[in-house]
Order: sequence, then C-alpha cells, then structure tokens
Amino acid sequence: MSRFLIADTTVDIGALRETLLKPEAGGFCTFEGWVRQTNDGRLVSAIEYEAFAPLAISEGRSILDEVRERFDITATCAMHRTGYLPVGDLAVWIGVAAPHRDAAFKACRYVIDEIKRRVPIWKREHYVDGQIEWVACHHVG
Amino acid sequence: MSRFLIADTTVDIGALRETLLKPEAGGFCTFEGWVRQTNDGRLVSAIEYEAFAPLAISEGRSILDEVRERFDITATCAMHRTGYLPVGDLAVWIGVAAPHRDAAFKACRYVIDEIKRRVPIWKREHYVDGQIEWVACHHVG
Amino acid sequence: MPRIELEYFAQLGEQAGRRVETRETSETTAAALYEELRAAYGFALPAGQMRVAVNAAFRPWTQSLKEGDHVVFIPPVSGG
Amino acid sequence: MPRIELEYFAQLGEQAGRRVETRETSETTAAALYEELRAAYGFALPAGQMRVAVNAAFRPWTQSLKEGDHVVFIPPVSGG
Repeated sequence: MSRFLIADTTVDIGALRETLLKPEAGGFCTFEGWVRQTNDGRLVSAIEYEAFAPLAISEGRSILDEVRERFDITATCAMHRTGYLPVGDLAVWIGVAAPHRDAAFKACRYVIDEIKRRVPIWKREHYVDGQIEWVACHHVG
Repeated sequence: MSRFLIADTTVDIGALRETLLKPEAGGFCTFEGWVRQTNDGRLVSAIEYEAFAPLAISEGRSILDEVRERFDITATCAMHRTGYLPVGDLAVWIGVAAPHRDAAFKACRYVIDEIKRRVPIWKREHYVDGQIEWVACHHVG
Repeated sequence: MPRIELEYFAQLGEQAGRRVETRETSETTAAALYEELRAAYGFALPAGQMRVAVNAAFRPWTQSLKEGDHVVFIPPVSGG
Repeated sequence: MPRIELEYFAQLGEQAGRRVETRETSETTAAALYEELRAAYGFALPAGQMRVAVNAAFRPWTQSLKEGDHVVFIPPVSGG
C-alpha cells in the first residue's frame, strides 16, 4: 500500500491514517507541513500551491517506492495540497507505518525531503502587505 | 504548551493535535506506538500497560521540558495508555510542532526514545497461545 | 513544422502570460525550444537551473521533439 | 519502627502477590529495605537493575526512609 495524492480541496487525514493501520506495524510516524505566518521575516497571509499533477503523482510514487526499498516499512501514503491555503492550513501530509520506530522516522523524513527536492510543486506566497511572490527555491530547514 | 498524559481509556488524538496547531509552526511530526501482532516471533493478542502514574507524569513532563530546551519547537504533547490493549490499539502518541521540520522530527524522536528509556511504564504481553509475560526490558528498535 | 503542446507553471506562467500554448517550432530539441521561448517571453531562469518534462516524464535537455509532444519546463520546485 | 507505604508494579507485584502494602521495618535506607523485601518475596531482580522512587520522585538507593514514606521500586521500564 503506497499512494501519493495531489488534492485541490481539504483531505480527511484521519481517513488516510486509517488506511495505514496494519497489525504488523508497531511504529507510525507522520509529518505535516502547515502554512506558517512568517517566512524570512515577512508576514504571510496565505500560500498558493501549483502542481504539474501527472508528473507530481508519478514522482511522488517513485519516492514512496524508494522508501519501501530502503527502509523496513509496512505501509506509507502521502498527500500534497494545491490551491490557495491560508495560514494554519495543511499543505502536506505523510504517514509511514513500520514494524519498528527507527524505520518509520527515517522513511517519513526521506519522503518529505525528497518531495521538497524533486516533486514539481511550486508555491506562491501572499504577504500581509499585499505583495505576491513565487518562492524561487527552498531555504535551509 | 506541553502536556504529558497517562490515560486509561481511548484518547481523541485529533483533539490532542488541535492543541498544537500554531500559526508560527510550519512542521508537525507525530509518532504513534501501536500494539503489534508479533514480538520476537511470538504471536501477541494484546498488551497490558501499567504505569506508576504520578512519577510517569512528572518524568514525562521533564522529557517535554528537555525537548523545548534542546530543539527549536513551538509546542509538544504526549500521551501514554494504560490497561489492556488488543492488537492494533494506540499505546502511545507524541506530537511536536516546530517552525521547521528538522526540529520537529528530532524532538519527536527524542521524546519516544526517552519515554522508552525512563518513564515508569511496564508492559505485559498476552500471547495467542495463552501465556502472559512481563517484558523484561526493551529490545533494539 | 511540428506542433508542440506547452504548459507553463509558476513564474514561467506569469512571464509567458499564459498557462498553455500550442506552438509550431522548427527547433528539434527541448533545449533549443526553451531558448526560443526565452527569447519570446524573456524567461528569467536559465535552462541550467531547470529540468524538462516531455509527455509528463523527466527527460534530458537533448530530448528530440515530435508532433504533439507535451512539454513542460520545470523551474526549481518549492513544495512541501 | 517507621511504617512505609509500598506499591508494587509489574513483575514485583506478581512476585509479592500484592499491589500495595504498609510495612513496619527497622531498615533505614531504600537499599536495605529492598533486600529485606527480596528475602521475603524472592524478587528476581537485583537492586542494580532497578531504580527507586520515594514519594513519587526518583531517589538514590542510599535515601533514608521515614514514617509514612511512599516507596516504589522501579524495574526496567518497557513502555512506548
């Protein structure tokens, strides 16, 4: 079980989590990315995400296939939002179930790092002062 | 905000997560421990958890205080169950919100590692063959 | 001349003033097509900072193009 | 002789055959009290593999005990 979803509306993350419940899994790690109210010291009101969906989905699936090869995990699933998300909204969700916690943590970290590095999704920040800018690339962190 | 809960009944983890939603947090990591159907090759039907609650709570709070000092995080909360939990049940839940993901992952990992190392909670495994045993100590993983 | 289906994302969409385009071109590689478009729209990003996808799969810049190919230039990503 | 409130967890509770106990003892440290109990109940674990809590706080094994103290011996933990 490994699904990578691009969603243009709110997703029920409780339902995503349910799909990963397996009796052979003892550890479960999730990562969520939330729209934060500041970036580089600027006040943010919202972030707009745009995805090249067919390629984002196939690249996301490749990442999930990679974690299943690299780590001893049971099931994983990831979701990335598109559209206009105000501060506090959920932009990305990743869940990894594994027999033991070490693999769950490492695999979850791998998925978010690789999503940020290579999945064709872009964000445009809307600032409180009215400006709007495409974020050129990722900063450290 | 940092709470450490010992609970003898099911806890609404959605509600715990809600308490950690902060506009200054961009990354959120959770860890869940689930009752697994096998341990060391033996078929498990359930795990019974017993806690020395007053000390478990104060030691758990110390751990949450430590992560707030060691990592740049916004809010954290942890919950550990007691009582009889069948396979698949949630035994432990930890959530950490932080400005950036690296601190969220590291702090969450620190909390589960320290809970396993020093919080006075003990588990008794019930096996499918009818045997019942206190687990002497943690195995690697 | 082959007709290429183009789709623009992020700052490229803004700079081109459109999201999609069907374009006849005499250029035969993805790299050459990007330079043609860069001259037409003034794209700020050099090809060296981007990737290219043909028919929804990442391809080398030397990829040759044929009638009906769907081409997307991929600026540095910023999801997550 | 001071009366000590004892509470037993995990395998200690099983081996003692009880969860709580009020015990008069002439022993004056946590370490000595544990040896007394070990002789009485046949606890398998040596003190070196455990910790001790007095009045719900971890204390050294040399901790002296007084009337009404609540003492818990802490076997290796296995939560999480």
